[in-house]
Amino acid sequence: MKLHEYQSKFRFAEYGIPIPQGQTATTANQAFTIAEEISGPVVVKAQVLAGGRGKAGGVKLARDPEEAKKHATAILGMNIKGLIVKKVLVDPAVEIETEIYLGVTIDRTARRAVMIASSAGGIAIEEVAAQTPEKIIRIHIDPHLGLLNYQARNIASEIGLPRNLWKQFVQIAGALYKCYEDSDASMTEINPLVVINGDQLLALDGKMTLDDNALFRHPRLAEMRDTDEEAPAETLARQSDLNYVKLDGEIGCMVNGAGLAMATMDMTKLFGGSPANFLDIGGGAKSDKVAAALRIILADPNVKSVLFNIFGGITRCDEVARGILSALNEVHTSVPMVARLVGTNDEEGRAILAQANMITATTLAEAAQKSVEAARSTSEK
Amino acid sequence: MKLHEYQSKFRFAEYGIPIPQGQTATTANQAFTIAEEISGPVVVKAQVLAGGRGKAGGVKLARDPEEAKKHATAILGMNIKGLIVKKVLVDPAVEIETEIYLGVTIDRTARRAVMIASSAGGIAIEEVAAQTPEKIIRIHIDPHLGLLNYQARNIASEIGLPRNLWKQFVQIAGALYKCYEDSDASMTEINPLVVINGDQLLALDGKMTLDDNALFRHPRLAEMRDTDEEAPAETLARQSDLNYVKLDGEIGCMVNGAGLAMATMDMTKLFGGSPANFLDIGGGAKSDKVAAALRIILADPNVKSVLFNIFGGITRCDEVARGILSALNEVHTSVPMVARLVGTNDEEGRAILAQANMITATTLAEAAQKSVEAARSTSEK
Amino acid sequence: MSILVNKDTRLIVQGITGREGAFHTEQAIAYGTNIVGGVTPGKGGEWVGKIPVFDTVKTAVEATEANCSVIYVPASYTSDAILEAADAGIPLIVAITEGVPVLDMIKVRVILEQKGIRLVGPNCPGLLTPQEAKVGIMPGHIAMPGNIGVVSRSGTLTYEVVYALTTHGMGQTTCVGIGGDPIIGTGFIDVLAMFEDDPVTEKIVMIGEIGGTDEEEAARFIAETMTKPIVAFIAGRTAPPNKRMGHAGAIIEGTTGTADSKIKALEQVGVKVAQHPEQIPELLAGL
Amino acid sequence: MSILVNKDTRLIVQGITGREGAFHTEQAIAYGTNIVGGVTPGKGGEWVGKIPVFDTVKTAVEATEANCSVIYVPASYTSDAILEAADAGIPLIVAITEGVPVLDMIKVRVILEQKGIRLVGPNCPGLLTPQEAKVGIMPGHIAMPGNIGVVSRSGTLTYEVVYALTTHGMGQTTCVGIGGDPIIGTGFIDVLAMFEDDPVTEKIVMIGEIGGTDEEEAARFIAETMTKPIVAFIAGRTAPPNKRMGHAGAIIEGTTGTADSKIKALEQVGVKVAQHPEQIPELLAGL
Repeated sequence: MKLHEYQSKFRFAEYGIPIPQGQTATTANQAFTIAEEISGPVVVKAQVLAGGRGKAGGVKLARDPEEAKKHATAILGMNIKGLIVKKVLVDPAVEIETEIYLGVTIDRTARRAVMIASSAGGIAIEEVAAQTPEKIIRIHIDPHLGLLNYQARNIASEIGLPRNLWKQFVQIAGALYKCYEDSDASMTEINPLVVINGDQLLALDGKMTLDDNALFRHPRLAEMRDTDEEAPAETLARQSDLNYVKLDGEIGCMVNGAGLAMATMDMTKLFGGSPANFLDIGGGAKSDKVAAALRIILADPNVKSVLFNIFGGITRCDEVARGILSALNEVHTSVPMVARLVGTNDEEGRAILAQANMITATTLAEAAQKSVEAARSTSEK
Repeated sequence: MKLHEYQSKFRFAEYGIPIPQGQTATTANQAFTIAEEISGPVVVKAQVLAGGRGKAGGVKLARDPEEAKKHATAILGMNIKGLIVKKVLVDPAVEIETEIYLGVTIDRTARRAVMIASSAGGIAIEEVAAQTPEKIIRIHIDPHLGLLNYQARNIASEIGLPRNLWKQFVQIAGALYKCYEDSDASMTEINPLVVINGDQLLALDGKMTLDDNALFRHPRLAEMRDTDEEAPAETLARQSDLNYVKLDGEIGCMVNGAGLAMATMDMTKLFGGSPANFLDIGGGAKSDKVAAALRIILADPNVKSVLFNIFGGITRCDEVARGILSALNEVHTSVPMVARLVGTNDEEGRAILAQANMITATTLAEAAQKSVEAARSTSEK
Repeated sequence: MSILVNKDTRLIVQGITGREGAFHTEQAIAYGTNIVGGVTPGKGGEWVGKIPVFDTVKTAVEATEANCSVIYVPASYTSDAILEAADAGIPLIVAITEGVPVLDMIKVRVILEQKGIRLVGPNCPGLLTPQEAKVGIMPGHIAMPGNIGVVSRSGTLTYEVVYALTTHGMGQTTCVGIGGDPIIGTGFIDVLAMFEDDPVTEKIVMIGEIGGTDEEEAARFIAETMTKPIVAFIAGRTAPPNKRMGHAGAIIEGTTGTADSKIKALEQVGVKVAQHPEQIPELLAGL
Repeated sequence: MSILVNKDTRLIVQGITGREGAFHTEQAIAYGTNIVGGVTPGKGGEWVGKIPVFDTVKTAVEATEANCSVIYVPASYTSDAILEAADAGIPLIVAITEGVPVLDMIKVRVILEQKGIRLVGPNCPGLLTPQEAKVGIMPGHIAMPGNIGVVSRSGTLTYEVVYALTTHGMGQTTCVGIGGDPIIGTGFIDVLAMFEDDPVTEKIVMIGEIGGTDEEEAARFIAETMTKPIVAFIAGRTAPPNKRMGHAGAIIEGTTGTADSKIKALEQVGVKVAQHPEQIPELLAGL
């Protein structure tokens, strides 16, 4: 789960990291009022969970409240990579002297958290990594000790930070790691961390991604989820405890197991089609869950055929079949469907599906092939 | 530094450990009011940093406020092992079904914290260790993980705690360790942890000893120090950054270094005397500190002679000599003094002391012997 | 022969009285696995069928001399359960539970490494040595004894592959599901090394997926160390970047973790990479 | 020959610009110790006399190839300083600082053990190999080269003993102050084993005090392993229980840590225990 810039920065501030004293607005008039209070130039920033908002025109400098209002009017409602901007952050503008990158993420290979820093802040760290990898400093963090002060000093030294800023930097780096750990984050970054007035550090922009598996112990963070920013189908899927990711192909896939779901998606491609989604119903799904999954698939207008691939273990094929039927009783559709059920109670499952008008297959390859053909015939209609 | 029972228990409560809902009183009338509010039998408990207050009559059951007042009157002002009771804790009385011991301390050999538990609660753990060592369970705690739930369950299982109490016990044991760690304690114990109403655990009595070296990061705990409970000389010494412990012999000792101070004490004994104190002036002491130290020694009426043993390294013998003279200018005394100064600036030191009427010695043995003789002649006067 | 588990495995089940634990215990017993005890705090002294339940792993190990534990407790209790098993001296711990927080696993791994204890999982289907031991949730009937070693980050995809092998008469030494999380106990390299050392295993199937760089590291290890032939399959060629594909570990971050990178790395060191799971038996037969 | 430090020791001083650090650096240089650098964060590039100052231990080690560090930073920064030296690859760290919280040291020790790094102290006078290296605050002039190894939990009491030895013409291989805290890096046993292995050391003086059970454990080790003759002294026979005698570690808790218990344990394994420090040369001469 991703946090907005303002959510991340407000959380940073709880850990003592200095941030600009801005506020969020959902209307242009609010933006005007905030800019008035700040009394000075402000930056109006789209709060949207997509990269590249700057290039899309989602970040604008305003010299006065009137201009802030004008920019907010333009930005609110803007569509950035498919997401509608519903909120802006109005921050006091500052004169930036230096831009630093500072982030924490997991190094899967080293199996530790790693603090990443660079004197080349203000641009995506991936770009720095590609263009000037020597400018990236990485320090692994002992999970039992946290970031130690000397480690932060080593970073400050290696990115060439002026010595008068070290104390602040050590405090900010320590706070950032603590915030990361306390939040069970998988990524958190300040980019840029800027130097202003010659001797002050300020976290100008912030990002956090949280470990979904750990949200159970962070109810306050879990509440920050912005469902406006999810595809509605993904919200629906999450509520039914389904793993669903919308893609832009035409073959709806319903599979038990994440690896098998990916393999199934891949096979539609292999046989000339393209998957409309990733959907894992998990292990031991009951019929109501299966029905919810099918409703989500069929709600996607791009879907031209549906492929059920169930390898029954804990999951019972008859339960899956019942769920499919129950959804079909509700949603009337002419989309052709291909079912491949193998394993626990597969015969019962197939018997149940015999009531529906469904293409069947024995192997996964056969099923994938038939779903591609079915999608093609739908498109041609 | 030791905390009082009420200080320890109130701190336990901050960590979610259930304690009796009592309050402290410094007057008998206050005790009456608290007992009235509790409305039911209460226990009036002397708050004093000495063991054995029960046997000394410092803990009394009262059936009603009137009786609570009577007991408080008796207990307040009571002298328990040299300490005057200035405060009582008035706790609601409970019917105790089982008494458990639960504590955390440092196992120096294992170099870890250890949780100690016993089904034989309510008596000093040292007694249990001596009489029924098999009733003591010890679990070492990984400093980086803290007490894990399974470890608390292992303890619950091994002390034979009924299963319906395990959840509470796991929570209390975890909280006790957390409280220990967060406070930089060297010892913390609940004794007894009692079962009441068949299904509730309650911390009836509590103790904490804090690591003096870590008080700098616990200002709130450092403020809890009860100087009423220290020998006034020890308070004075602490304020001058001196390590002083009052003993009951007749030879006052002033030494630089803790080990050497102990060795010096031991030698007075070896030659037939007995030390009046442990006093380490530390490394590099200036004359004002030395003067403060001598004032403290001379304030003890038991002191019949004083032995200065200074092995100059960082400590300069001339500084020590100047401090001694400055104190003697202030406090007029007829107590004989033996000085042995070796090392940095020892000749200058001896020259300064030549102004005072002082016995000198070259070796430590000679110094100790002379101080014993001097004390004897003072006593005979 | 086999790796990790066999007839001599003395298994305990942590979370044996839970829904999952009870169901899979029954299945494992039916398969012939030597389950010697179960653990559920507060239920010591009870029985699940013929299996005694203990309050703690410590008491279970004392009573049963268990040498392996399988964990079915909820995600929020899993790290405690793993450390409990480790502390009680269990040398092989298999954690089935899905949804364990990553930072928990980072901490747990450090401790297990210090103690030299092997963890498989979490978020894995477990281990299956056909006709000897079923430790976890892999369906037993799809497997048969033989000389193919199978190692996989996935669950049902593994079953699909094992089923295809069995259908083609290719039996397995041991099937190892290492799990789909970003931080797991046992990785490809560990299992490949064990298969290399197992005299019965002749060929190896390795099933990877997008996310992380474990497959790339395995490729380096294969080039340096492995002599037995390997067929691989990598799931997720059609997965988009920065989206988690079910498994917490299956996510393409920036430019790392793509299926293409993994396939390329494996092919470069001589591993045959299948286009789809059902192609694996055919490729194995050609080696 | 000697143990731990000698002419080849390349020493850095953490906290070199502080009052204590600067003073003892001067003393150590005057003694002939090979100090190659100092560390004070924020003062990199400055000089203390002829010694270059670095911002971090890492940069200091890179520039100087230091193999030993002595720490004079305040107590609240000491654990960070120790871990910084360890992380920078310094194999021998000597922490002079007094007053380090016990729980800090418990955590630090675990890490040092994992890395196999030796710590002496904290709250110790350091190491002195006469006419070769002075790492810490022991006065150099009281010592002279010879074949007695000295190990002690104390500071000035050690000087007293070394002074007595020198006065009696008994030189020392190395004098080791292990420190007076409850949790220290290097204990009696470690140092005894080093003296046993050092070909030049012929006899050993061991100075203990009340608190803990290190002397008792040393006695067991002596019985099992040591062949060289040992004279001991234990301070604190007249110390009362439950009172801290200056050193955080010098406290008799309950019935453990008494001088009598330590003296008895040592005498039982054949160690001569002196009645007072000045008796030590005489006892050594008799061995």
